[in-house]
Amino acid sequence: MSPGELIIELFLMPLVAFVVGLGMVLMYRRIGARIQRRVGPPFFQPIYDIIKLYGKHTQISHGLIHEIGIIMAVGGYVAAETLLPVPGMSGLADKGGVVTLAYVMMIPSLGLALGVGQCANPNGSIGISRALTAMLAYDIPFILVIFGAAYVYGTTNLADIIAIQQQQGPGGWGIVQMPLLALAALLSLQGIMGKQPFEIYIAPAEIATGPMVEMSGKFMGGLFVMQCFQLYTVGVLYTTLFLGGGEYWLTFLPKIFSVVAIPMMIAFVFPRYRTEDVIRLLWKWPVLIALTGLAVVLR
Amino acid sequence: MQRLSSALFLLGLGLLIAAIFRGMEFGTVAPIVGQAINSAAAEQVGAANFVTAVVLGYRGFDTLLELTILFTAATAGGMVLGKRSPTAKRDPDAGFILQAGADLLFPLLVIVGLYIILHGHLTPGGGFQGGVILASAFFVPILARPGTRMSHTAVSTIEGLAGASFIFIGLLAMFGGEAFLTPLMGQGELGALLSAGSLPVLYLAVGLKVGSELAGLLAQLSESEAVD
Amino acid sequence: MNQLALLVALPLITAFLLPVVNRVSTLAARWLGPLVLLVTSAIGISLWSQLGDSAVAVELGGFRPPLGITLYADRLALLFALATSIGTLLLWPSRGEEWLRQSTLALILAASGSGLALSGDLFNIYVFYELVAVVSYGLIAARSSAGSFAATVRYLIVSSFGAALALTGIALVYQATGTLNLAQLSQLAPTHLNNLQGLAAFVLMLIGFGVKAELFPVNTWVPEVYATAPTRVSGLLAGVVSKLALLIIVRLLVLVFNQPEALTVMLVLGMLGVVTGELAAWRARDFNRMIAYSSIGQLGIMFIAFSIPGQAGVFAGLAVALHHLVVKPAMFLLAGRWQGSLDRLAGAARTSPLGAVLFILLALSLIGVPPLPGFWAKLLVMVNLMAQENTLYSVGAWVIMGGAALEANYLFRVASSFYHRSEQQTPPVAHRTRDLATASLLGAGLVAGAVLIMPLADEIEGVASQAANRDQYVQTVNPEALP
Amino acid sequence: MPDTGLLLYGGAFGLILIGIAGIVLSAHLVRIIFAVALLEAGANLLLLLATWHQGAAAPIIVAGRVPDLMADPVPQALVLTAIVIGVGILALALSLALRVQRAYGTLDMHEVRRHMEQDIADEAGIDMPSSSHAPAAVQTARQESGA
Amino acid sequence: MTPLDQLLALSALTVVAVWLIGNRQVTGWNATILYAAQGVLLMMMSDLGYGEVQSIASSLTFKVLGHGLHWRFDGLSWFFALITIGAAFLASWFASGEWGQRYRAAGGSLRLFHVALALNVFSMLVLLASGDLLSLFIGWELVSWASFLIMALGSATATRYAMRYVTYAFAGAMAVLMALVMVYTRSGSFEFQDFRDAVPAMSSGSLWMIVILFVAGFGVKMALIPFHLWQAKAYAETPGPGAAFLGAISSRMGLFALVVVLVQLVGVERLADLQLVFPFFSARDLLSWLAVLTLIFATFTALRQHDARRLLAWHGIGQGGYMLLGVLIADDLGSAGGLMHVFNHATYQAVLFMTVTAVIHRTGTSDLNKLGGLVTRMPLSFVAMLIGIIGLAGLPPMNGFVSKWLLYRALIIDGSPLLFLGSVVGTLGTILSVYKLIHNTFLGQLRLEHVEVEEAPSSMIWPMMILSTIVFVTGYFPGLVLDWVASAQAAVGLPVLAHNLGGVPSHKGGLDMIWVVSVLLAGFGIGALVFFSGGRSKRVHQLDNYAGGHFLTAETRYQYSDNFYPGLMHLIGPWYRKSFRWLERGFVSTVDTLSQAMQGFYRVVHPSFYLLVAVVSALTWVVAR
Repeated sequence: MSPGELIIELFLMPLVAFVVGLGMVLMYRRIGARIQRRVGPPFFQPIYDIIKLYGKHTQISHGLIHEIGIIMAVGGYVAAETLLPVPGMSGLADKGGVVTLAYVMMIPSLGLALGVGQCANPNGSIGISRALTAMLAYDIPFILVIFGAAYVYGTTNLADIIAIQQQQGPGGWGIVQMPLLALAALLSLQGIMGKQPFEIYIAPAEIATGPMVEMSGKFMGGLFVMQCFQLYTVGVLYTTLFLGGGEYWLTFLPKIFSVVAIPMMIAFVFPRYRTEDVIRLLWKWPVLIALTGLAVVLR
Repeated sequence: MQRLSSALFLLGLGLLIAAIFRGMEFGTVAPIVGQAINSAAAEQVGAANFVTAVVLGYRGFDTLLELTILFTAATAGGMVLGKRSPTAKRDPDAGFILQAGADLLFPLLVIVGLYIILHGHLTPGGGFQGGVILASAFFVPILARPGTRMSHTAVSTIEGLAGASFIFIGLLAMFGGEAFLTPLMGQGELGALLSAGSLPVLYLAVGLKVGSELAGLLAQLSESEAVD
Repeated sequence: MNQLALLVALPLITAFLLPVVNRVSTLAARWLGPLVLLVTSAIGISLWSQLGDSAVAVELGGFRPPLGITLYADRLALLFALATSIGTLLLWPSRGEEWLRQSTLALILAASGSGLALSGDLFNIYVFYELVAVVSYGLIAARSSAGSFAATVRYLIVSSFGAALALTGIALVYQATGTLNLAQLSQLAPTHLNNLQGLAAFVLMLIGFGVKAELFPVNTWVPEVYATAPTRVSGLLAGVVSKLALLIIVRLLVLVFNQPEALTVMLVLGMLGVVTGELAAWRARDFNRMIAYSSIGQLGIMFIAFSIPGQAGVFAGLAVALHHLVVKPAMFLLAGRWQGSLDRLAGAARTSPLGAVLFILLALSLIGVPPLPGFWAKLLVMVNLMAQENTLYSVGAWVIMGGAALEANYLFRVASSFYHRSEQQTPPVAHRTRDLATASLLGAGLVAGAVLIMPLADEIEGVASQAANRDQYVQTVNPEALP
Repeated sequence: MPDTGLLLYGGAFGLILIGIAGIVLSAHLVRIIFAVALLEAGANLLLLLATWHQGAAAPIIVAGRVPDLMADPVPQALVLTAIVIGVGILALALSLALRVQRAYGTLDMHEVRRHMEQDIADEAGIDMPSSSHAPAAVQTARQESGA
Repeated sequence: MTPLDQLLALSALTVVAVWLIGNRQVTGWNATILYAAQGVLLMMMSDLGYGEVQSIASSLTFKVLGHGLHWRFDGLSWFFALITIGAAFLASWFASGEWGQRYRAAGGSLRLFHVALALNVFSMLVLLASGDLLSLFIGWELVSWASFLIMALGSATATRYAMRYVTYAFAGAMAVLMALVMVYTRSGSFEFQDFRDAVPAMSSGSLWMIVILFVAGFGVKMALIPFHLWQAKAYAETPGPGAAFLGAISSRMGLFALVVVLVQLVGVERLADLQLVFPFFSARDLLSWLAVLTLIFATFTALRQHDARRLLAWHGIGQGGYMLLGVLIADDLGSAGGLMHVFNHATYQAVLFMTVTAVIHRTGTSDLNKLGGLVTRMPLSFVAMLIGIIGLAGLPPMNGFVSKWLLYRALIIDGSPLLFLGSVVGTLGTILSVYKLIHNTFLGQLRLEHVEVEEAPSSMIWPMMILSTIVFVTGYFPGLVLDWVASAQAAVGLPVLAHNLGGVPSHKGGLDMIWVVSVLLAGFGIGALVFFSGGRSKRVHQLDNYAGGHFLTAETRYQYSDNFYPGLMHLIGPWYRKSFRWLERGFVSTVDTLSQAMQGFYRVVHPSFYLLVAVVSALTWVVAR
């Protein structure tokens, strides 16, 4: 691949991700609406929201770090997207791999944390404390899953992982090869996405306590963008690891949408766990399942 | 508790000693050194009393050291007992009979002591035995008259010079090219008073030293303050 | 070579004459003792330089061995004779009311110590040993405190008890062989003493002479005596006298009782010494008793080292002994002003910075930190212990290691308290210049030993190989074969 | 083996045993000192007996007549030395006992030891050792784990 | 004079020179220059670092007691020496300016401080140069006592913990000596080569013993569990630049020694063959688990600290676990990760300690509950700390990520999920902990008394900036360091990592940091573009924020700092049982009891009684024989 093409891919990949992510946000809100017997937002509502937030007149900044935090949150995901191969574009898959991806995915959290920290709002800090704690909770099963997948496929290169699965057809998909790991991954996705029942750190219901407390205008807009990327990233990652990735966008898109749809469905029928219960839950079942799965895989 | 265990251990020790005792073979080993000395002493040393030959000749070094031990004990004893405070109470003098007896005994004891010392190389006895008698000669008057004091200066001078002369005689031999403590002055006729070379002189030094040492020690003890 | 006897005779005659000289001139009496020791040291050094690899025997009184008493000097004996003279000189009793008597006693100690090292006759050794004992009673009691008298009398009882046992052992030996000359005993031992009686005699002598060598379990006198005696005397006893007693035992082992059983007894007792000494020191709460207990442990290491068979054992043990010979007196010199509770020493570095540094240096060497000489000695012991490929010896190595770890803990607990910046209590007063100078001299010797470790090690190895050479001993003394 | 020899040897060992028993069993200092003397006597006797021979004459030539069987003079000389040493030590021990008595008013060894320990502790400025006085390291460890 | 001789001589000279110059302000600058000169000499040996020369020997050799003593440098030594001298150079620079003035004014002696530092460097170089087991031991002891010296300069707490360190370290040294002697009896010399040759013939029992002894001895310095209790407080309370130096490199000497002994001499394969009771748990597993437990335990202990320096010191202990783990994996990736982590850790640990010291310099405290909001006052320090914590947490784009990535990759290939999990748990714990560090120091509310605080002086900022740059640049171009790591690997006989400037090219999932960092930067650029395309933001005062309608003033302290992770602590709080303290205390009490018993033995009424007992028992033995 020529460098020119690569650079074009690198620009395209985040863009695609953003667009698909918007769709996922829309889906999320629609699902929520259906479950709550509402109509739900119109098709372009997510992009309207973002534009509205960026265009707001009152933009409260608490300092440079506050702004840099948001930039890091968005930028981290932008970079992450280039590591995630999608049909037709593999980007930097061979230069980073799944471990790098997992770590790049932590940068937005750190950025957000920095930004919130600078606001000097204790409620925000409490939210970050919860968010980081939650990260500790969901990353443990998640990392086991990544280990299992990388070990089974013998590579950390996501493009290779896709190729291996596609060679063997649906029978060679990760979800068939290692169903327990796939299940554990699904459970930890719930945490990664910060959806119910693990959404205490966002605490949307009581905005006074949470990372978003000092976020307004384009700050909030940044977080909105970040959410699009986040949904997209977890969906694609899961698909890549367990559902054979995508040969064509036509098969790929349904896969990633259905992946993120599952946690969303769950989200709206569950109440919320407290932080320590989040940890307890995520350290218990997903980890047990993942370990069993690993034992099967490693034999 | 400790006594009980001590007793038990003593019992054990007794049994063990008995066990070792049973394994010993008495009298099977010839006293090789002893026999050799018995046969050679007359020529080598010239003392009729072979024990003296051993004490002053063959093992004269031991004798020097035992003198030193006595000297050391006296010195250390003096240090331990310390000086008597002049106001301390003294025992009263003894009665007339005891005092007269003591005066009477003094010259006799001195003569006997000197005799035993000077004949040490010929007959049983010698510097130690004679020295003890000499010491008692000087000590008896003190017992009779606790008020009198022995002259420490004299005692320490005698003991120092006597000890030094013993070594000096030994060193004399060394300067003559012989080994330290080699008997000097020819052997003389076996059994005569003036025989065995320098041995009688050595014995005299030993006698004086032992006598002064013991007398000094006894005087120290008697002079130290009464406990009660 | 006849001058050998001078090492004993000169200090003795001076000691006898000292009270007389004092009548004439106090000044002369004060300086006579050190002067004579200087002379004897010089004689010793000149003898050492003449000696080379050979050994020399002096027949006292001109009587051929085994009839008379022989003095035997190889480099080992001469080394310890010299160490006694120089040690006494360095630790010359401080001036006090009883200076005359103390000087006399110190001179006698020098004489008897040299004699103990040189003597080649079993009974003569016993007499020297008793002499050393009596001198040390006198020196310990010189403090003239009630505690020192009580400690002395308790020490006296144990020591006399031990001496009587040793005498019993000598009687057993004489009964079995009919001779007291070590060279002749060495010839007769394989046929006459290689039995129950011989071993019993050795055990009695080991335990009897072990009293002074701080052998477990006959070392109960150590803490109380070192706590009550004048510190210089403690330094002499722990540094020099204990090594002399050890030297006798080693001589007996090499020449007469070279049965493996004898070595085993020593090894086990040595290990117990290390364990009890170091553990007890760990909890000691005053300076003197801490170094007293630690000296028990160190002597235990020497016993372990000497229990290694052959020349290796002598070499290893000798290295440890010489090291300790330098370190322990210096420690006791520092104790001069630091005796008493360890808590009082907080901030001592402020008043006595040199003393604190010296203590740290000594402690480092004592626990065996490279490149100080203590490390090489310890390494030698360890290597040779493990080379025995024997469980008991390996246990010995472990015991030494554990002991050193404990020792590091308690010594550095004290050392770091020197630098505590607590303002509540006044630190102890500075050291006497003379104490500090002497200790610095010893410390400098230690550093010099570290720098010159290569020639030093070769030299000590030479000494050890000579000391372990039975044949040389027998041939040099050359006792007449008697019917 | 003549009976005299057995008796003498038995006597020597007996003296040694009695001496040791006296040393370790009695509490009174003077008794202990005399027990030491007894022990030494036993050892001396044993030494004398080492080359003892029934019927041997004293090793002295009287009027030029040499006896057939002379006793070994060496042990006799040795014992002579040993006895004198014993005397010296005995004298020193008694003087020390005198001073101890004067200082502590007792010669009971239990009491003497207690007084001596107290003296040493007083001089060092520490309390009598007891289990509660652990060194600093232990105390620190306790504090920290308690905190 | 070989280059190594020159280096060692100069290092010794530094000690002397610093001593002679004395307690003056200029001492520090002189020391800094001398370290720079040492660095130049080291660079003259850089052939070692690029694998062009196998080793450079010192012409200094001794033969004591028949054992040869010699010194030489190889790739591994060079790598460690580079870090040592670099750390010393920057720490000394840091200490030379205002910090030194303040230290001297407060009654500290700059002479002592710089001598201790120079002594540390010298002894470390000697250790790194060791060419046989005996010189290794000598170097080891030197390092131990030198670091004790610098620790003892600190506060009373530091001295107390330094004391504890001495106890552990000397016990450890004795263990090493024991192991050395055991090796000697089996191989007949202290030479590396003879040891290596003797290993195959050793029984597994004795090899187990030797390995355990070595690990116990060297593990003390690394603060490997259960020998870790001394380190955190001792390092934390050491005078600032000293702490930076110690934190950067001191503990790594333990790693160096372990690498030499376990990897170079015994060989990791032999370790894997050494099996414990279960056939599937080998010595290598045991050590790996020790490493991982150290990592987790120390990291989560750090999480609970509320003093910045202690927090960092505990992390220093934890990061050591990564290094040991990496080396024990012993393939090209893992060992490279472990060794590279030494370098990386040194850089960010130093920068972190320096920023904390700078904060202390300006505010007088490192208590995380008494700081906050300093970012506006000390922005450069903030940047340095930010880069440092990203490195410490092991996130891209800093160098800490690269070494951890290598480690993870190796663990995946090795198929050790639990070790992998353990190391990730460590990383996550670190993220939590370092966020707390930066949040409580630089973010949040600025306290009233800190409103006037100024940026740290330039003598502090410069070293911090240099180090931060290194952290970033070696993250961007890890190949710079991997060159050295590769020759270090070659020096100890490990498989050499194939690498390029950007990282590790591999078909099975490589890493190219140049690309990763570039897209990350580009991503940030895009993020910024998007962000600044929005409406203009209005900068408001810090206190002007939403507090549920509550009116906030500067006097009210509402910084959220204490017990930062209550939810987590609620759950895992009871797991902190202080069991190691109990272990230590139990041990001390045992010794205490025994000691008391022994003193009781020596305080007997009848001393002669023991004489009797001894005679009886010895005679019994004689008779019964």
